[in-house]
Amino acid sequence: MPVKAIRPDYHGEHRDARANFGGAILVYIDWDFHRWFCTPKTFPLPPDMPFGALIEAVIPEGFGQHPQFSEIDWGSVEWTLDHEPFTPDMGRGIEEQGFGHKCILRFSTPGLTENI
Amino acid sequence: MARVQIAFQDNDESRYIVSAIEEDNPDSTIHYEPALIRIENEGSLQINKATVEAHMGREWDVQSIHVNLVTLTGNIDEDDDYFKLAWGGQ
Amino acid sequence: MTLEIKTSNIKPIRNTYGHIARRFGDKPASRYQEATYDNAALVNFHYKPLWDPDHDLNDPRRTAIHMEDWYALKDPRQFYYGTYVQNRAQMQEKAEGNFSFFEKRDLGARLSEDVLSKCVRFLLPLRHVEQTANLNNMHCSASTNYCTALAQATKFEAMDRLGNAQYFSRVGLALDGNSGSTLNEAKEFWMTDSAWQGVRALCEKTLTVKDWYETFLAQNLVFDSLLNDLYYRQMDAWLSVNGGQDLLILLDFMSSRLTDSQRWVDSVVKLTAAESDGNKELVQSWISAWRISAQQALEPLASAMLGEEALADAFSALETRLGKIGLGG
Amino acid sequence: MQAKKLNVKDKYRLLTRDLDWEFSYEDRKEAFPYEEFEGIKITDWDKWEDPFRLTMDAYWKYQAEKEKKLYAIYDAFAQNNGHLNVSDARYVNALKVFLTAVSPAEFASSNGFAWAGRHYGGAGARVAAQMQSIDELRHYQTQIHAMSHYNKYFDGFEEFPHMHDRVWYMSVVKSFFDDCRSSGPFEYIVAVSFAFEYVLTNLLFVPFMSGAAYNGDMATVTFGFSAQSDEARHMTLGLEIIKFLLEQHEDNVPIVQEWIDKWLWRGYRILAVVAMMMDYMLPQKFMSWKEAWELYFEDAGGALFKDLERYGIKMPDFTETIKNEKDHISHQAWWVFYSHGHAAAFHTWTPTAEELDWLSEKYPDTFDQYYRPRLEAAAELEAKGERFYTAGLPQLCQTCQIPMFFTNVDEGKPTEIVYRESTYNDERFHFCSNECKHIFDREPEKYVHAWLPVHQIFQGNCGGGGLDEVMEYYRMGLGEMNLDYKGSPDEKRWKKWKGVA
Repeated sequence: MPVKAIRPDYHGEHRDARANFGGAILVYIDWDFHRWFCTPKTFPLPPDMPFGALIEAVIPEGFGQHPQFSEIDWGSVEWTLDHEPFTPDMGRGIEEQGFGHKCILRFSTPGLTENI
Repeated sequence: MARVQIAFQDNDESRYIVSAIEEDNPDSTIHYEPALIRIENEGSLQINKATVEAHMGREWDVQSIHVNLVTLTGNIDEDDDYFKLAWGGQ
Repeated sequence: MTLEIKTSNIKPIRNTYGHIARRFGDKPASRYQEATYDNAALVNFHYKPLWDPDHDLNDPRRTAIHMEDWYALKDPRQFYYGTYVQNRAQMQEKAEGNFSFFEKRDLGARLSEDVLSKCVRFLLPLRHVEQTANLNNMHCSASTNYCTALAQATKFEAMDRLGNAQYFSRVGLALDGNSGSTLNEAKEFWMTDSAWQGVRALCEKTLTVKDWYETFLAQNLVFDSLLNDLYYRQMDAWLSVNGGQDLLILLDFMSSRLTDSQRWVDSVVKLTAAESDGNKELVQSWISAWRISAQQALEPLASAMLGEEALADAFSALETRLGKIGLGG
Repeated sequence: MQAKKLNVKDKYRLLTRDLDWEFSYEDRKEAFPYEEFEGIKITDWDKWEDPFRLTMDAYWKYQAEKEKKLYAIYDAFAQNNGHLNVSDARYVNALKVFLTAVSPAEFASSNGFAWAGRHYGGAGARVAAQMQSIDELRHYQTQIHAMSHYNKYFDGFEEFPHMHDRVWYMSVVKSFFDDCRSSGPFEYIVAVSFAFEYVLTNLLFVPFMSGAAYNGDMATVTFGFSAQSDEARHMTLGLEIIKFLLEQHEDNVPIVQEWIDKWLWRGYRILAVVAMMMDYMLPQKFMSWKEAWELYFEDAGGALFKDLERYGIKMPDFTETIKNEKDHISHQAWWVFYSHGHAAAFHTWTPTAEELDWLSEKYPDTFDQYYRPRLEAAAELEAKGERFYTAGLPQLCQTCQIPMFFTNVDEGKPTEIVYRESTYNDERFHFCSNECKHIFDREPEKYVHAWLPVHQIFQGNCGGGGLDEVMEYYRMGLGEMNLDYKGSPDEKRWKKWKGVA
């Protein structure tokens, strides 16, 4: 159902269009069930950033404060990208692997689902 | 039927209004809460100018109810000599 | 724990809000200042209005007038809500006394047919004019949401004018024994009497103006100056010498309210015009245009009510007023 | 002539609606141009029932009486250093939230009603809206004046208008009122008068004021209840406008139902802050959020919707979700602010042992299992001098703009975030709930324009990318108005005033 406005050409700007982020794309990341972090977090990332760099630099910055973070076994982490199971390739860029502007990356760490 | 409610600031003037409500709506329940007095009744609740005046011993304008009112639920019917709250088609 | 509090321990850490301190210095501020200055939203609005996609929600561009600092247009009365209602409450108490005195003594019965008919034909239809002024000022209030100083003062003016409309209506009820018959007659004059049609057309026209500052000038300066002179000076004088003095006490609220309201309007217009040549030209061109419309609109009413010279007199009062605010000639 | 007695209704009609007339010289639509675009059909404004009948003279009289009482108390409060009588300085943080979030909203609402009160075609509705406009100005200004004294002794009040336009959580409230005000005149009044004032305002004001009374804050109790006395009129207007629209034309019913659903949801989302205030911010507690919700919404709101059934209006479907969320949202909202305590203009803290027990008692089904362990872990870190402030920036809901903290309680998974999503013009948008998604999907043309604080920071529109720059943009600084209550200047001053070490 289209908006009802005084003029038929009513339209707001897409304020968060990809072009507005200086070349970066927004990626939302959540560590599943770990509500020590109250929400998924937002990261502006270069689309050609290798997935490996995301694990090395981005995720620790966002989630390293959790007391269990150091216990994560990255080999057994289960990933989903936009809620579909996802197997990352550490060396390739994230956009190449299907990361779009405002995509959602979730990771779960079986065994580390303690409730804090 | 559903409950209507009305609440007043807890002060001297309100006490007269509340006692008038009690007299005219004997089934109503009165709750004294911090700084306010809340009155509930099934279906409807009526405040009559004559009763309030009898309690106060002086003239009382129904519209001056707004000075001490805190909240209410229900449809309002207001006239010179009464203020009524009710649910359902009037 | 009942330890004695040393008053020297409880000195304030600041005297007022940051935006007030930046404007007036960090010293105790008046309630008008805290209630008024720099507190309206100015940036980062979320959605385009469905009813006006070309502007932000709060947007100074809804008028062609430019001001470096819109808060320069403050209210000399320094009315914020509390002082405004308390001031008007005192005035209404007096008015209430006047009405009950009039009704109790049945002063209406002492008025001549001439005075009565003049009142019904010329005075009571003003309730519709006042309702127009209410809407025009509400338009200004809604459009000046970016500057509380203007949004509140225009809102107070709007509510005053609704009050005026209600007092005029009560004059009718005081004369017709609460039957409403005089109000019906007066409305008939408003709708069909040729003396009123110019004014009615002008009222309808002002209600279609979009630029709020133009509305403000047309209503509160041009139109009101002329009507005020016609009614609260000339008609007042006519009633005084024609046995209508008793009626005047019912108009006391309206005429005494004028003094403070005009002071505010004059101050706003004066400061706007003094801001820049561009503003001054714009203000003058709007005034000229609305003077012409008002001349045509008011001529039949003024002549029928007070005679040939009446409108010219009113215009010279407008001249004097414009001269005082630096817009003469 | 014997004056007959004129009853209130007839007199009021003559003094308001009879002032209007049929235009002859201009097209009435030019003067009232916004009445039709929303699709609402008004067949006869004469059917408008005036919800209350205050004329201006009575308005001035009664309002002046209220103002006189109110300012007398403010003066006494200031002269007697009334802030020293509050239960604890932590309490003042609830007031900071109130002044910075609620007060600018009152001004926005005052403006919305001025606009609506100028534009309705019917004089009765116009006058009612105008009176509410000036009332809302009153609430705005009496709040500023009530807080004025607190501002002199506590941090966090002083930049409220600046913050209202910029700070992330202020954006939640601002977007609500921007949404109302950018809507047409009928949606506006359904949103504010009905959904907000009639259904939800009791949950905002009454708990707040009772909380203030319990915590020794006379200034707030007084302005709150004094404002509520106007609120009763506003609620009456809300109910009247709904009945009027529904009775005017059957085509209005589905439109009004959509609006009721939308605005109740948006209003409810904002109340998460009130929930947290009640359960966490009042040192002396009187009622839990859950209890208040049951009393003021489930009970009173239930009666209202029962009354509206005859028009074909039904209780929104999402009330089941709200019911499920009532055991969770206050705890989740507090955790959002606690963990973002560096970016909030008020102090946060972990509850005392006594307070934790109160929460366990009030929320027996959820607190001990989900929330107590987290708060206890946070307290342990605090004790080690490692107070937790979360790094990075949260994901926000495109519609309500609240950080996406709401969890899947409908399916019994209270630690799993709810994700909803839409794609529009090739761009993706994320939501915290079905309802926020639905609101967006109805009018994506409008909601794509939302000013989402987190995204604005990353676009470089908030002073720069670093935390320091953003804090400067917010005028929040570091260590005075924000961070933990413990160790704050507020706490130090309070202890000094109270003579405790």
